[in-house]
Amino acid sequence: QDGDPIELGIPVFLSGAASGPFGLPQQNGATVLIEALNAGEVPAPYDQVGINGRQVEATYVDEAADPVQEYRNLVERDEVDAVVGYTSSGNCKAVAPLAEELQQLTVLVDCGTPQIFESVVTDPTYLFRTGPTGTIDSVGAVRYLMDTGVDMSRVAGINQNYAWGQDAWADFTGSLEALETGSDITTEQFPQVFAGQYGAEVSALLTSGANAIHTSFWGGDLEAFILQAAPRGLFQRSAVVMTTGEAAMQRLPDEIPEGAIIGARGPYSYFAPDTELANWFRETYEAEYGNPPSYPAWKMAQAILGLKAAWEKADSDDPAEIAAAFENLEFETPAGTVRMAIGNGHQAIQGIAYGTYALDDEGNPTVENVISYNAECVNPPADQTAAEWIEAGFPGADCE
Amino acid sequence: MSDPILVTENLEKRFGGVVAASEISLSLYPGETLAVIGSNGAGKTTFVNMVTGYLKPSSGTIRFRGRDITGSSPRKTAQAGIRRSFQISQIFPQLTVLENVMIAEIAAADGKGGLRRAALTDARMQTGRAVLDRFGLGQHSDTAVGTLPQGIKKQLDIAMAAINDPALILLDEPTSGVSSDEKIEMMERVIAPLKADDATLLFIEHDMDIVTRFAERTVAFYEGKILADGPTREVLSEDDVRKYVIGGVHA
Amino acid sequence: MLKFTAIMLDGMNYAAWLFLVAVGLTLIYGVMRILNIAHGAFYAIGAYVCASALGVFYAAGLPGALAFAVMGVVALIAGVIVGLVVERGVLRFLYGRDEVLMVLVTYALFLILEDAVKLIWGVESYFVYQPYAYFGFVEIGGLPYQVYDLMIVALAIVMGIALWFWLERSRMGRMTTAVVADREISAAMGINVTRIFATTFAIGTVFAVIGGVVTAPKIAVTPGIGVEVIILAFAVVVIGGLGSIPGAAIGAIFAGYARAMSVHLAPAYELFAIYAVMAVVLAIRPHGLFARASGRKI
Amino acid sequence: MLETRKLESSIAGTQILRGADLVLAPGRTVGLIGRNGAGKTTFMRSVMGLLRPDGGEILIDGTDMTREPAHTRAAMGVGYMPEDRRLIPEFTVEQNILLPLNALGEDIDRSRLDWIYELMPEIGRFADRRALALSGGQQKLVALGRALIVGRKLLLLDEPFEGVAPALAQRLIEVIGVLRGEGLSVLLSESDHVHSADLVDGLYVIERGEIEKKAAETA
Amino acid sequence: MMKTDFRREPLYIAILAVLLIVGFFLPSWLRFLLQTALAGGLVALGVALQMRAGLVNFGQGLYYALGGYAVGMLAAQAGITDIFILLIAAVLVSTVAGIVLGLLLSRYREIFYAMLSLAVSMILYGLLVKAAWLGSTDGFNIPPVSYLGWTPDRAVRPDIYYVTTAVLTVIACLATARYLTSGAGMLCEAVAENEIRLEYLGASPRKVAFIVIVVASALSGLGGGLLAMSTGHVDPLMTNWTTSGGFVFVALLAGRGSTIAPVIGFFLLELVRTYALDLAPNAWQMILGLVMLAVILLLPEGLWSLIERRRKA
Ligand SMILES: Nc1ncnc2c1ncn2[C@@H]1O[C@H](COP(=O)(O)OP(=O)(O)OP(=O)(O)O)[C@@H](O)[C@H]1O
Ligand SMILES: Nc1ncnc2c1ncn2[C@@H]1O[C@H](COP(=O)(O)OP(=O)(O)OP(=O)(O)O)[C@@H](O)[C@H]1O
Ligand SMILES: CC(C)C[C@H](N)C(=O)O
Ligand SMILES: [Mg+2]
Ligand SMILES: [Mg+2]
Repeated sequence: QDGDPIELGIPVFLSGAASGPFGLPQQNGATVLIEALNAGEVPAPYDQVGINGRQVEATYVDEAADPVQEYRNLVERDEVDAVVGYTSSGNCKAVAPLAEELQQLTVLVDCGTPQIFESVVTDPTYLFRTGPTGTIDSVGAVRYLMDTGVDMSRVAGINQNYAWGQDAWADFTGSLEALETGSDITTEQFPQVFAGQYGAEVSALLTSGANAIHTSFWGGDLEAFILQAAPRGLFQRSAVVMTTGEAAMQRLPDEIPEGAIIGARGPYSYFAPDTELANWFRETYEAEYGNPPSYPAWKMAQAILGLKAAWEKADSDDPAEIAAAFENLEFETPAGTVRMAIGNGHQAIQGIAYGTYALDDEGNPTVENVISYNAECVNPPADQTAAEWIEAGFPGADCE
Repeated sequence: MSDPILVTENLEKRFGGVVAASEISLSLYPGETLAVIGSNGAGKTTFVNMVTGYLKPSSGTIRFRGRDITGSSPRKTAQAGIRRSFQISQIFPQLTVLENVMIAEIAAADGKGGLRRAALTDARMQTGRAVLDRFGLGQHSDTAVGTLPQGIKKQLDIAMAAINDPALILLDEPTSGVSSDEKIEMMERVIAPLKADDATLLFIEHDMDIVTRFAERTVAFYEGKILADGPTREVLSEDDVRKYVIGGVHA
Repeated sequence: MLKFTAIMLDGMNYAAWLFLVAVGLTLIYGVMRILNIAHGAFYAIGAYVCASALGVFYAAGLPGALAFAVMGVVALIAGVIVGLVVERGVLRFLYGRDEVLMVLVTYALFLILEDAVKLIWGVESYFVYQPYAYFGFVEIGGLPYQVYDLMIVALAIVMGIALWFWLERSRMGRMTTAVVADREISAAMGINVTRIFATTFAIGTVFAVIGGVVTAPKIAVTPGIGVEVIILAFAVVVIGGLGSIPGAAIGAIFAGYARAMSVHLAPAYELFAIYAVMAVVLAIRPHGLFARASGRKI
Repeated sequence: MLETRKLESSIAGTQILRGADLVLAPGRTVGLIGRNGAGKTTFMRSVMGLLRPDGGEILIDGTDMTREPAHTRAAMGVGYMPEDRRLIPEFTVEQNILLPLNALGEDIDRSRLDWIYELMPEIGRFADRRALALSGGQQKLVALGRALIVGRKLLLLDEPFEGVAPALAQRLIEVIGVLRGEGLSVLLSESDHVHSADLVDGLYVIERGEIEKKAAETA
Repeated sequence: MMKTDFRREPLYIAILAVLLIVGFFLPSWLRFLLQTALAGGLVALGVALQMRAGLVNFGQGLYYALGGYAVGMLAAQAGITDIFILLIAAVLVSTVAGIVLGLLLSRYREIFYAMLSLAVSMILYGLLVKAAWLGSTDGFNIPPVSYLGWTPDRAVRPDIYYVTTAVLTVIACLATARYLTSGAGMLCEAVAENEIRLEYLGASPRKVAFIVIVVASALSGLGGGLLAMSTGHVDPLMTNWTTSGGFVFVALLAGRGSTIAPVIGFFLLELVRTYALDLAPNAWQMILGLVMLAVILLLPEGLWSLIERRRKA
């Protein structure tokens, strides 16, 4: 047992519109990290070879296929030691109860819905999420708009017509109310996910006369939206905040208008702290793939490192012991310290940062006017759900 | 003479500018066998289509057994006891000959049967086979109908029309496409059992030998109107009928 | 008023795009009785080919206006090649098979082509946004509108009329109608059915590819872009009446305006506006708006 | 004009034609007689190339056409009238008749069309009606007209008199008689030679896919 | 061609029973696959039934989703977890929908039937996606069910689900086989082949079509309910056209030889899919497509024809 490699099952989008902007960087991020871990080349505190001394092997499966069946196959057929993955909230919700039922160590990577530990699995043992919930994106966005003095008298939103977009918009408008911005909502657009054509929606936004526009679009949809909205001058007319905008920066450096407000769903990538671990990750990734990692890659690395930290803390191969060690764990990542602070100690909290898009002197994309909000400012406390917390006006938020 | 079973009064059918049939007043009496002849496009099929509800007359009325059935659907007329065969045979091509007949039996019972019990009873199978034998189709019973030659399809079409003892049966060119030497035999097969049941039979026909041989009465159509109506011999010898329908040679 | 302008323009714009894709589908169905799901893959191939070709083109630093010529040429070449390969390579062995089965065949082709695209172009997105911005925008009633979008409308109108003229007026078109009605007898009357089929399929494919080519500059060219397109195109074709070119135009306009109106007036229902229109049209006219005449059966 | 040698055809795996031999000399009219299912239609379809023969040869006007696709027949002046009419429903009567010429890209020969209308005034009268509404017999006439317009050398008529009113059938017989005079070769099938008795120069009988010569051609 | 005689059907069902026993020797992931295939197979069977009548339903997912959501909403929101009540509700809800839609849809044929049913199912999809209280696109999870008050323990739960699913599937297949021998069932094929003839024989093609639509909706509702319990999750994708397309595909591939053919077909397809996914995560659709093409080209009568052929030989 001891000498055997640890098998990780890694579901990421290998097909469909999410595969390019999300699946690929996630797979790449996992690959470089695992390679470095096996070679013992990761800086401290992760300089122990592999995970707890054992080599790590990864099996990538397509998240776009039937998630429940694929999850079962990983667990029951391939008998992996842990599952690390999932980008879509829908898939996370579908596999979450299964993780508990099959008693399988599972780390969710990027999905955003707060429901996972609020209602889907309220008494988790084996299920963890090392990425923060989507709540931070919306709360942070409103705070950023306020703090930078954007006129928020007329606000519009464009979000994908599914849970992610709906929740993001609900949290955003909830935060507007909680912070008493007195905004009028001029239009709320919910185009179908992966629609690709937003001519009419852009017209609606243009004609709505909004000063500020919120969008949680991600992947190809966000990119298409930028391509269609920017030439028509939407970004000149309104302040547009794109909560996942960072994932598009490398890809559309010349098309994102300067001044657009960009988020990365956490302190990743351009918003990451200047630590040895962060720089190591950025450089190693870039050396391997020719471009810096976008935030999905950071999040994948964060998940694997979290698992490693818990495993080594438990110093045992027993899933129950690893899970126990993972609970309420505090661990270092390229994006700073992560605390498994809510969801009974199974859900990470992290801060959020926003900035405005700019090209530096060499013409490389970067962000300016960055404001960071710490974890306690944008996350609900452990005893409250996100919705309750926003509704109640962020009680206990610590924004210093 | 008893009351007519079918009465049409001043039936007219127009398709846009085309008058396919007009002033069609006909009475059919129970048990009689009637031939309809006429040039191509004279309105023969249109007449049958109106009686069986496929076409709604532009004006005029149709009564069957004293009841007004003008404009009622093919299904209603079928249930009332009117059956027909078609100029272009209407069959279930992918099914076998026996299956075709079984469908006909089941369909005839559809109003009563529905979902409750197995439709394919041994009794029905026997009736089905009997029907096929009667129409000389027994040897084909397990052949898919679509692969049969036209003539056989035609016979099957008629066999299906004859199922469930209709009171009035209308055959549209039953013998066209059937080999000449079989035409008479086929007509005999069709007519004998119907006569035994005292059914009324109308058939459209271009072959005057068949008309002479099987019809007591003949109606000749021309350009949508009735040109002549009477005992077969008389009708066939009328000048206009000879001129427009039969042509010089036949007597 | 501004809203009205926006609805008019957006509806027209969306209709034009839908028409370009749907018209090829209706043509192929009309002539060959194949409901071609692979049409969506053709659309995607169009987008990728455009992205690649323009990528090379811009890398070579050629003058921007030429890009449009490049787009036209690659659409034609790619459409004809892909169309002929699929028709000659697969479909012709299956002519005469059940209509539903043919749907599955094209579904299988769709799956194969989708992955082929991934194997060729990878899963990374491609961007060729230059043509979209090339002409800039004009203000129409206070609403900035891309000239490129207006050009797509013009393109759809021109291509639609050309196709319709070809079908209605030309000898080839007349023969196509005959083949639609009866393959076998058409052959007996001297029509080269094989050629008609190949030509039709290639033309239909070219339309799908054009749809993809003109869309590429507006989107992130990504795996999976062909999936939604195909079902929308189906809806358009069914609303209009399968196999009818004017039907596809009307269907596209219905669908385009249904969507534009819901976006501007009731954004919550955007997702199924088109299906609702389709259901209503079919409920009222079971065979779509332009149903084809069928022969006398009895 | 037409010759088949040991022609074999099958449908869906069942052999229908078993070595059918038939010779039709130029300018002759020959009857192909057989009962239902004997294979008349199958024979005609094979000659037309609508059914790919399993074996044997088909020669039209001296050319081996066995493997040639169906559409090449029309260009050689072969007209075909199928037994089940097969008109194009949305075309008018005239468009249906002209279809073969259209297909060949030939100029419309107005005089030949007029000649057809003269032969069958019935169809002249409804030349611009759509074919979908015609009665069975009317369709038959149109199908015959369509065969005539292109069949300058050879006509294949599959049961041309079925469903045609006797008066008209007689006229058609006369017409075919005239064609013979004009040098056309005609092969017509019937289930019995009632109609064609005085018309044909020779007679073939087909039974279970085998063809037997019954009456010698006089030439 | 129609299999006129369905009295051989019990034989096939015996085959299925054997399959069930085998189920206990399968590794659990494979058995779970089989279990979902059983549930999905019922929907495919519903599609196949309609195909007999020439009706291709590209929106069968509608009933599947209704069955699933009925179970889900009762269990997760109303707190009713008794399996019998849940499944009865699933069948009831989908059957009522089948009756209502059947009144409209039974007038439609061919591609128009396919497209109208697709449109209706996509409207439901649109509504479910909008319904935030039903979890929108994510759908929601379903708590474990109980059996007349007894909630099995985690360890035996999968076994009991499997047995329940299998038994109910067998019963449904049997009932379907029965239906096919009834008048309404026997006439389906006649509707597909020649409605004019059928009308003239005195039967109502519309009624035949209506009944088959309703029967199929009931089967699909049951399938949806069973699947919802198996996976413990429902989401709007159940009524997306892609899901329905999959059912059509299975129905066609399976062939129409037996009422269990779709169930087996579904299982095989899932197997191919799982292995393709494993073998070539980036090209699994291509493998699936190639397998589809191969089956269509080599087995025109569907997979069941393999069994038929063997029997004849
Ligand atoms: N699709 C098919 N599959 C199998 N056998 C077929 C098929 N079509 C026709 N046949 C058979 O081929 C034989 C010849 O048919 P054909 O139509 O050539 O006869 P025919 O002489 O023209 O008859 P008819 O006088 O009825 O028109 C028939 O026995 C028929 O059963
Ligand atoms: N649906 C229709 N639309 C337009 N005209 C029609 C329609 N049905 C029939 N007609 C016309 O009505 C006339 C009568 O047709 P009908 O079919 O009754 O003739 P028929 O006497 O049966 O001829 P045949 O002996 O050739 O079968 C024909 O001129 C035909 O073209
Ligand atoms: C930004 C996205 C990766 C979020 C993801 N789609 C979700 O549903 O949570
Ligand atoms: Mg008639
Ligand atoms: Mg024949």
